[in-house]
Amino acid sequence: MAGFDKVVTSYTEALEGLEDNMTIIAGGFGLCGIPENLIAEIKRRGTRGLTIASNNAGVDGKGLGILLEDQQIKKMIASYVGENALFEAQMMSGELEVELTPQGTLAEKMRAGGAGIPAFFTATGYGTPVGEGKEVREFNGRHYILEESLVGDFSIAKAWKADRYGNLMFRKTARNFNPMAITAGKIAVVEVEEIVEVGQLDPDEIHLPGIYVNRLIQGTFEKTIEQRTVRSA
Amino acid sequence: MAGFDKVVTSYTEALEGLEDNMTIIAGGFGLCGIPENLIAEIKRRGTRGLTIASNNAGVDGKGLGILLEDQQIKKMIASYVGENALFEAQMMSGELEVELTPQGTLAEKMRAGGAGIPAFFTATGYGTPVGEGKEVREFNGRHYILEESLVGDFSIAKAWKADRYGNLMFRKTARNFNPMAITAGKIAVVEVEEIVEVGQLDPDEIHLPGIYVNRLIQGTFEKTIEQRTVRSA
Amino acid sequence: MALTREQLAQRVAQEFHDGYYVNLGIGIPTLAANYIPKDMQVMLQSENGLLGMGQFPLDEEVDADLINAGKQTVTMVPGASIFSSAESFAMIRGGHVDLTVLGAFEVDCQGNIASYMIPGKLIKGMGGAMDLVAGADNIMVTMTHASKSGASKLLAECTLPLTGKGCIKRVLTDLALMDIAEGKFILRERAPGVSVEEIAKLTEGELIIPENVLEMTL
Amino acid sequence: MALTREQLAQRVAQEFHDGYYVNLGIGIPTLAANYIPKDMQVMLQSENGLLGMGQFPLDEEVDADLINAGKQTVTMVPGASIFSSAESFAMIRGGHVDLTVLGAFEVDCQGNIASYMIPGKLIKGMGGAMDLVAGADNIMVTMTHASKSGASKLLAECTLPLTGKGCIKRVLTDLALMDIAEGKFILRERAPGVSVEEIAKLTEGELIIPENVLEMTL
Repeated sequence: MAGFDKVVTSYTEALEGLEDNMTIIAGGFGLCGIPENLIAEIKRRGTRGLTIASNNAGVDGKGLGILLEDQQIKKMIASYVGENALFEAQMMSGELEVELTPQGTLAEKMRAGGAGIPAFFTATGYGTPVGEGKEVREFNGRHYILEESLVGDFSIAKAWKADRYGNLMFRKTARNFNPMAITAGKIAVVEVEEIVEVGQLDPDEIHLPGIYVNRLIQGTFEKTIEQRTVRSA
Repeated sequence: MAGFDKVVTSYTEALEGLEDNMTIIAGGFGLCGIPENLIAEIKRRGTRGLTIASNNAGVDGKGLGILLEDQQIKKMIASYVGENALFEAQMMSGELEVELTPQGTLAEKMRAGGAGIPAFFTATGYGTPVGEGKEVREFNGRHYILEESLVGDFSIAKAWKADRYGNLMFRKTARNFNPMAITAGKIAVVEVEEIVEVGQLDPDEIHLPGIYVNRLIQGTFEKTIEQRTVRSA
Repeated sequence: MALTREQLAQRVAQEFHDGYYVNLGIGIPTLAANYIPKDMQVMLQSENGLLGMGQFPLDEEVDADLINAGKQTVTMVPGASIFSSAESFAMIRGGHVDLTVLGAFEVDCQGNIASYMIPGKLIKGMGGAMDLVAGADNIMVTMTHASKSGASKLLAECTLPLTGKGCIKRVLTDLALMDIAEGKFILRERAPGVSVEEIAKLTEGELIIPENVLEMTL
Repeated sequence: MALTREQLAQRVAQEFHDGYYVNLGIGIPTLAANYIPKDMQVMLQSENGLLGMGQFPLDEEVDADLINAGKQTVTMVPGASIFSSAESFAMIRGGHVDLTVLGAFEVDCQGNIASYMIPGKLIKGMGGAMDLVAGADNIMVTMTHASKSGASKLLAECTLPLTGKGCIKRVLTDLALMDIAEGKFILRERAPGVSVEEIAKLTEGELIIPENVLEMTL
C-alpha cells in the first residue's frame, strides 16, 4: 500500500487494531447495505465489550445479531431493535446496555462526528424520554434539545463500487447510513462489491470521497432480504 | 404546472412574490455556478432592502455585484468580499451592512437551515471577532461557539441538469454552495442549463432531490471566468 | 360501523393533494398508497433514503438493495431519487415533506403522541417516528379509537412514554376524524353509521362537538 | 539570505508525506505543489469543493465550471472527486485533511494567527481560513519574518483581529522554521546564511534557541 491506495487483501488486515471495549460506527439499515464480512470478522476475532452505533442490531443470526450470540456487544446505540429476540432478551436482562436514539438524530450524530461538529440542536425527542437530561432551548418559539455527535475508534461500512483511492459509490437504498458512518470512524473500513482502477469513476458521481476511507476490501455478499414482498404480474 | 412539474417559462414567473426587505440565500462561489439570470431578474424588478447570504458578492458589474449598483442590498452575509470595489466602498461608508461569516460556517448554516437544525457548535471562529457575543462551550477540552442556522424567503441557485420534477445534477466545482442554498429557501428557485424528461436521470446520481425545488427554469449562461489561468503545452 | 383497515386507508388518501411528498408509516398508512386518485400525483418518501417509492416488485424484479423503511422490497417510480439517511432526515426535519401519516398507541388533546414503547412489554425503538413527528407540520395519526376492552386511546394525557410533544393536529380513528387545537379534540367527521354519542363515550380527552359533524364519504 | 518565494515553497513541500491530503492557501503555499517529490503522491483539496486538484489547464481545456478556491481555472487528477461546500468543510472541520498551509499577517507564541483583516484598511473577509485553522491538527503558516520596516510579525501577542486562537504549531518564514509550544517559539531551522542572532532580533515573542539549529536544506 502506497500513496492513496487503500486496498487491503484480507479481512484480518482490514480490522487490524480493533480491540476490546472500542466503539464502532456501523452502516446499514436492517440487513440492507450492511458490512456482512466485516461483522463476521469481528465475530471471528472474538473482540468483546464493544459499543456499536448502528440503526439496527440485525436479526437473530444475521448482521450485528451474530455478535450478540457470544455477548461481544456491551452497548448498542440504535433506533430500532425489533426483529431480534436475542437482543430483546439481553436488553431486558440488563446484559446489554441500549441507548435508543431516533433514526434521524442517529444519522445526524454520525454526520456531525465526521464533520467536526460536537453538538447540534434538534426538535426530535423534545419532551420524550430521549430528551431527558438534555439541554432544552427555544429558537423562534419552538423547543429543541442538544444532541452530541458520535465518533468511533473504527467504522465499518459497505459500498457498491470503489476505486483504489477509496472513492465510493453506493447502490440504491443500500446507501442509507453508510456514508455518515464512514466519516465518523477514526479508522474507516469499507467493503465493496467491486474495485475499479483510479480514474474510472466520474468525479461528479462519487458519493463519498476517498479521504474518509482508510481501508478498502472487496468482498462477496449474501444480501439477505428481511421482507421479501412481491406483487403478481 | 401540475403534480411535481416545477418548470416555469419566464424569469418573471420564477421570482414572483419576491418583495422588498426579504432574505435570499444564493448559491455560487465567486462567479462560478452563480444564478446569473435570476440575479439579473432581481435587478430588473428593482427589489430593495434585500438581505443576501452568499459566499461572495460577485465582482464589479458581475454576479451579485450588479445589485449593489442601485443599492438593492441592505445586508450581505458572506465570507469573502474582495475583488469588488463598489462593495468595499458601500461597506466602508456604512450603506451596506456586512456580516462576515467563515466559509465553512456559512455552508453549514445553510445546510442546517434546510435540515431543521436551528443551531450547532463549531470551533471555527472561537476567540476571533466572529465569536464575539456568541455562546462558548467546551467539548472534550476544546472550545466551540454556537452558530445559528440560516433560512431565506427565497433561495436562488444554479444547477447543470434537471428533470422536470426538479431533481438536480451539478457540474464540477459549480456545485459549491448551490445544494445547501436551495434547501434553505422557503421558495427555492433554480436555473439550469438543461431540463430532461422525468426518468432520464439515474436515481443514484441525483445530487439534490426535487423535493427541495419549487421552481425550475432553463437559461443560458455567460459563465465569466474570474482568473483565467493556463499552462502552456 | 367502525372503519375497516381498507376504509381507514381510503380516508387517509383524502388528505393527499396533487404534488404532495408524503411519508407513510408501516401498516394502515402504507395501504393508503393504493387509494391515490388516478388524476393525482403523490410521491412517497421512505426514510431509509428513497423519494419516489413504487409498488412491490415482480418476483424477477426483487433487489435486496432496494427496500422501504419497513424492510420490504420495493421499486422506484420515474423521477425517484436515492440519498443517505442524513439527507433523508434533513428533508424530514427541515419540514420539506408535505404530509406524514403514522400509527400510535395513544394521542392526547395536547397533541402529544405515544407510539414506540410499552414499558416492560414492548421495546422495539422509535425508528424514524420521533423525527417524523418533530419535523412535519402536517401529520395525521391513524389508530383505533379504543382498545378491545373499550379503553379510550384519545386521552387527556398520554400514559405511555411520548414519541413527540404537542405535535399532532389531526387524528383518524376507526370511528372519527378529529383535529386537535387549544388542548381539545374537535370532532370533524364520524365514520358511517357511528353516532356522535358513541365517539364521545370512547374519547377520554375533552371533545368539542361542532353543530355539523359530517359523515365520512369513502 | 532570506528565502525567496520559490525556496519557501520548496521548504513547505518538505512537510508533505506520501498519501497526504493537503490544502494549500493562495500564494506561496500553492507554489509548493510544484515541489512534490516525484516518488510521492499528494492530493490537493480545494475548499470550494474539489479533492484532487491538478495543474492549470491548457488553453483549450479551460472550463468555467472548474476552478480552485483562488478562482483560478484548474484541472482534476485521476481519482479526483467533487462535492458541495458543506461536504468540503465537513472534511476540513472534521480533521480529515492531513496538512493545511496558509499565509498570515501575524502569528504569536500562543499559537494565535491573524490573517484576514486590517481594520480600516483591508477587509476582504476570512474565506475558508477560519475553518481551516480551526479544523486542521497539522497547520503550517508561511509568511515573511518581519515587515519591510523591520517590525516583527512573530509576536508576543497578535495586534490584528484573530483568524484563529491557539491553533498554530508551526511557522515558516523567509528566515526560519519555528514550532510553537507552551507559549514560546522554538527555533528549528534557519534559512541558509541567516544567523540565529538575526532571527532572534526579528522575533518579538519569546524564542527558545536549542543547541542545534539546523540550516535548511533546499
